[in-house]
Amino acid sequence: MPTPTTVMPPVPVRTDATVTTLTSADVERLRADFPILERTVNGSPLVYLDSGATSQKPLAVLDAERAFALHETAAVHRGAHTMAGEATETFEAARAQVAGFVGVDADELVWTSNATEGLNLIAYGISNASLGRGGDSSARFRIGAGDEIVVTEMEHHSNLVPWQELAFRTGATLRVIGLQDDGHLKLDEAAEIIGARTRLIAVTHVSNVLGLVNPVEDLVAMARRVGALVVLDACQSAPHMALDLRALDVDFAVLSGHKMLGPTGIGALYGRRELLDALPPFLTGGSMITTVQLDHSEFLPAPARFEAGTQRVSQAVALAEATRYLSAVGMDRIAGWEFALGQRLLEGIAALPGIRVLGPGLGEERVGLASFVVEGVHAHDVGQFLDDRGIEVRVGHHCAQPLHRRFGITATTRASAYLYTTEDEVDAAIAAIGDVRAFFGAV
Amino acid sequence: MPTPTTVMPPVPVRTDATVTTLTSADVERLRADFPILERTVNGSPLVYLDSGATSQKPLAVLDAERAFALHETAAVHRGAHTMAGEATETFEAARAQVAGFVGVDADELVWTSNATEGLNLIAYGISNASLGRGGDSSARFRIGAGDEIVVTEMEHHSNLVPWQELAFRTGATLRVIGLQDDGHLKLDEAAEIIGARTRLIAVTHVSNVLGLVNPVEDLVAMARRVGALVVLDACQSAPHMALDLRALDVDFAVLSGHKMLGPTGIGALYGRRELLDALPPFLTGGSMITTVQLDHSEFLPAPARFEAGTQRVSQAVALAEATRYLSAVGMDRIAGWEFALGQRLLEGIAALPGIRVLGPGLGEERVGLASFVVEGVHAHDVGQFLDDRGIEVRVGHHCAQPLHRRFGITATTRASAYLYTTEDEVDAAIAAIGDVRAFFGAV
Amino acid sequence: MTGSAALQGLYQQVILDHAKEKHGFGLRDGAAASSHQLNPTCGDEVTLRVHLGDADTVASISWEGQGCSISTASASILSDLVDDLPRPDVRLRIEAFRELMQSKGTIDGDEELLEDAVALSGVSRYVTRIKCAMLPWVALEHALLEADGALGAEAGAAR
Amino acid sequence: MTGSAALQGLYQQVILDHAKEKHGFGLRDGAAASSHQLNPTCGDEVTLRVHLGDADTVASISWEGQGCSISTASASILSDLVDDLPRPDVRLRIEAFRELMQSKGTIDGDEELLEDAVALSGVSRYVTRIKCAMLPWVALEHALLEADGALGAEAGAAR
Ligand SMILES: Cc1ncc(COP(=O)(O)O)c(C=O)c1O
Ligand SMILES: Cc1ncc(COP(=O)(O)O)c(C=O)c1O
Ligand code: FES
Ligand code: FES
Repeated sequence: MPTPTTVMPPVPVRTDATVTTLTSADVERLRADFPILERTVNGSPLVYLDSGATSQKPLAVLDAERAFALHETAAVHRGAHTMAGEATETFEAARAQVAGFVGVDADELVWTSNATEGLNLIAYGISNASLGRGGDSSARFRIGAGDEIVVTEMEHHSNLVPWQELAFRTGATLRVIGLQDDGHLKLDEAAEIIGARTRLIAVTHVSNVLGLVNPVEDLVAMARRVGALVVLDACQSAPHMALDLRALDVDFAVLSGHKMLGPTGIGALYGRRELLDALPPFLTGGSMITTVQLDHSEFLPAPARFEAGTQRVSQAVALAEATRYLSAVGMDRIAGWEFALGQRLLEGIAALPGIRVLGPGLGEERVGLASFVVEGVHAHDVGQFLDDRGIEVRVGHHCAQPLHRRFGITATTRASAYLYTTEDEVDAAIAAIGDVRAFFGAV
Repeated sequence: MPTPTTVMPPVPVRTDATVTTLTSADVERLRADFPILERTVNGSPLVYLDSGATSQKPLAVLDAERAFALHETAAVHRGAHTMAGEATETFEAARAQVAGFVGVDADELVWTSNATEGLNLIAYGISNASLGRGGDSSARFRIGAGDEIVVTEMEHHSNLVPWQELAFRTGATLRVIGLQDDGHLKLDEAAEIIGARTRLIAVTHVSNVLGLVNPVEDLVAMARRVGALVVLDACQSAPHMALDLRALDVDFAVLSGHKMLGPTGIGALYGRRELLDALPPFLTGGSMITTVQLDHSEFLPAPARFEAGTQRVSQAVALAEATRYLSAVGMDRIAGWEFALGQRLLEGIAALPGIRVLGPGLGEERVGLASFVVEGVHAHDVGQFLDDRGIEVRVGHHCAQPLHRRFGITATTRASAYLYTTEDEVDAAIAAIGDVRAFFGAV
Repeated sequence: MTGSAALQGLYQQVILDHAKEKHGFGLRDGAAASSHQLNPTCGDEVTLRVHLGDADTVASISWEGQGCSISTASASILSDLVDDLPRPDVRLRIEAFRELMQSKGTIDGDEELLEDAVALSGVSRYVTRIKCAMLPWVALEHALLEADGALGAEAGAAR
Repeated sequence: MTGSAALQGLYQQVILDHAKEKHGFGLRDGAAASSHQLNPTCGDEVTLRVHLGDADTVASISWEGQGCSISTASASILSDLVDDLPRPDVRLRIEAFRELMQSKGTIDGDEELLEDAVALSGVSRYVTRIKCAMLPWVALEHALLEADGALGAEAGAAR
């Protein structure tokens, strides 16, 4: 579906909105918003193919953040003076903007430091409920021995370790859905694992290593049948495709600002309203209470209940601007462009001798990234070789050791694109990858 | 003690370093670094007297943050490419800088979102130890029924509610040291409360309402006698005085960046090395692990163990710049200036009829803030009246309800100064406060 | 003159007077329902009781609490306003007042309907104070809902 | 030519050769102590055993593990270097190598002392790779400490 044609300044892309992909010319134009792309690395022009780790930030985002700091710095939700009022309005408008970007209401969106903290918030909220905190209204979250938490073998450590720890704290059992050789979830195994004991399923929307999109609808359906909660890790989908969390019908979701043109230090947690209101607090302290007695305290409703202490205000403002930028460019057109880049990358690398790409093959649904193994050359040496040509890719386990173990390897090289990535950059990467084995004498 | 004369650009203050206070001329000059101070509020020039809530940020800090984002954006501690290496070096240099600013080593400093998160980190680390996480090496942190956690009646909610919740989670008991009428801690009561059952004492260094400086040495001595840990809330001291946490000999301490010229979204936790290394993890996920198996994980040593997920990198860089700015101006000279401003404020307000100032009187050790009650006029109306003249002060309970209850009130008006506050601003506030009661017909 | 025109608009004399006189202050017995509301921004609270004439008329309200002059005046004004008023009319006035408060200064308020409460129209320009003015009105709204619940429950029990 | 001069400096031919030949690879029995080291940046690991001639001489090392060409070559080079070397000399070499790695390219390394290991000097310019080169050396350091501990304990037990 094409995005609306309402394009806000300072976004430069104004092409035919019926086309569901950016064009090379669009990308060339919007690259001007990312001055870092002009820098050189080791004497070569930068080819930034590590957006899966963290994205670059357009000037509009940096400007919004700086403008807020320069003109509106004041405590939010704590002051009554004019500047505090202004800052609070700006802060809450940012929340509404980001919530709207992922299809939910403002009061269902909690600011966090990053996606990792969002996932920990849910896990500790559940622990606290299991200890009796939150009383009867939180009883639905209580888990213990005999209950099961389900994850998948492709999860990022941030969507695995918090659940391991929750299992340790509560006595619940962690179950893991395995992967097919092409990287897809074993849905038959999922259907077996998800059952009466399942209380929660935590799954990533898009794999940060395989690039595939998980069948969230199927998993949600399985969860609904047994009354389990679904937690979606939207870290790698929110930046790259139009996202409607309400339509996906998940219970919780997390994202990270720094992967979607926003600054570091900010992320968001979505929680279905009635769940967020029922979950006991996680971080406690100032600004999340109504009454504090010496021996106990009463807490504000969500989202304030989960936002203890002074919030990441200028970062929220910047993230809101980032989502405005993305919407103005058009998420469907971004997704279209990145799909094409992903296919080009896949095709180019797969054609090279001695290279194995993880995940689904050509023509299948994928985002714009590819993780691969170069026969006879360690991923860090591959990365070093590419870096020498200014090509910045990620090497290692990408915070997904179990996934790598599943495929019998410890490390891969990952090239990941974003809306500002050009076809020439992809081609440069493919060419460089083609030279790796010769350099290391692996042919 | 005067600070060294090595002044780094772009700090403009270069006066005689043997003087332990800024002069009016110094302050006038450094105000140029804070363009927001030129703005108007409700048609009057801004008089910003809410730095106790959040401070304004100098251009150098905004520039450092933007420069990092513009030239060095890359994932830290996760990538091997050149940009990742550069970003990691910058990030770790920022840690060393901030650690040095408070007198500790880099590996004893953990980044957090704010002070509140730092306090929660300690509290949840202790809970997790109490549940057996961290095994034998964390056993020293285990607490339970019969153990006592000691706080004071003047604590900010952020240094009270996390300990209430820890008590609930573990069965430990919370004990509270009361206040004298002048706001000082009842040290005799402290000596009675702190005993064999005491496991931890959490206390603020400087009260955000009373402006007084607590006798940390005395409390540390009491804690040492019984083997209790001391957690220092340095939120209101780190911005305003030279701080040497090692010399203070506390076990943990927290601070918030946004109160000390830094951005929102960043704070720091100091932990004595052997304690930090022994504390079990709090937030879990990427970047804090060594090995992740499907059923359990192994964790990195501190500080990385406590930094799950992508860190607030550009904020750390900015906070480091803020501490550089503060050091270049000179913390002792800042403290001297603010002491004088505080005295001026106190003297001016106390001379007005029908006004009661909380905390110690003239001549006693205080930072540059005063919280007061205007007879017959609610604090929010006082604040509104001042706001009408562009004077931005904080009104309410300042996240310290128990303290206010102790003095039989629900709200106060607080004027708080910082290095950029002028005598004229203080005088303008005093004059305006003098007009409040007449306006509201309270005389 | 010590306050700007805007400030004088916020704190009109009638408001300062109500804040002192506090009509309806002091909780009275025999209420059909009550509500306790807290303003989380400041920690102020109001307890408000609704006294019914018959099931369809609010005879009066009585209230206690501590708050700023805006919330105190607002409770006092509300007390005058709902004196012996049919409940649909009370509801109408609450709605009209809410609309006024959310108007950001764009409307003046219907003096026929809201009487002295139009003096609070200046509050709508001060985003941080709207909750102050609304506090007693929200309490009344809740108390009426509670009264309905209680009546409903009784009616149900009687059936 | 497919790599810059800098890259060629990092991956000198002797390094690429050692990375393939892996001298000392394969754990052997009869070791006095061993150490397992992990590089948290990449997840690579090395297990290194130290075989003593007498208490004062390292006869040889044997090792296994997976890692990049730098860490593999470094282990192989180390294996050649400590062949039948008095322990103080081993310690001297570890220190010299650490200094070389931390030099950020400012020193070339003493070829008398470090032999082939000087070929790794280029690594010191690549902050993200220093841990790779150090990995086996740290493992040897730890293994020697462990050997001391074990000897110390034995000595204690014998007393
Ligand atoms: C004494 C004290 N402790 C803790 C805090 C909490 O700081 P933050 O909100 O930045 O977490 C504050 C400031 O609000 C404070 O003044
Ligand atoms: C799929 C996925 N989940 C979670 C994360 C964690 O995000 P963050 O480090 O921003 O918390 C990442 C990114 O690192 C990711 O790719
Ligand atoms: S300030 Fe509390 S009700 Fe107005
Ligand atoms: S990359 Fe793992 S040891 Fe070099």
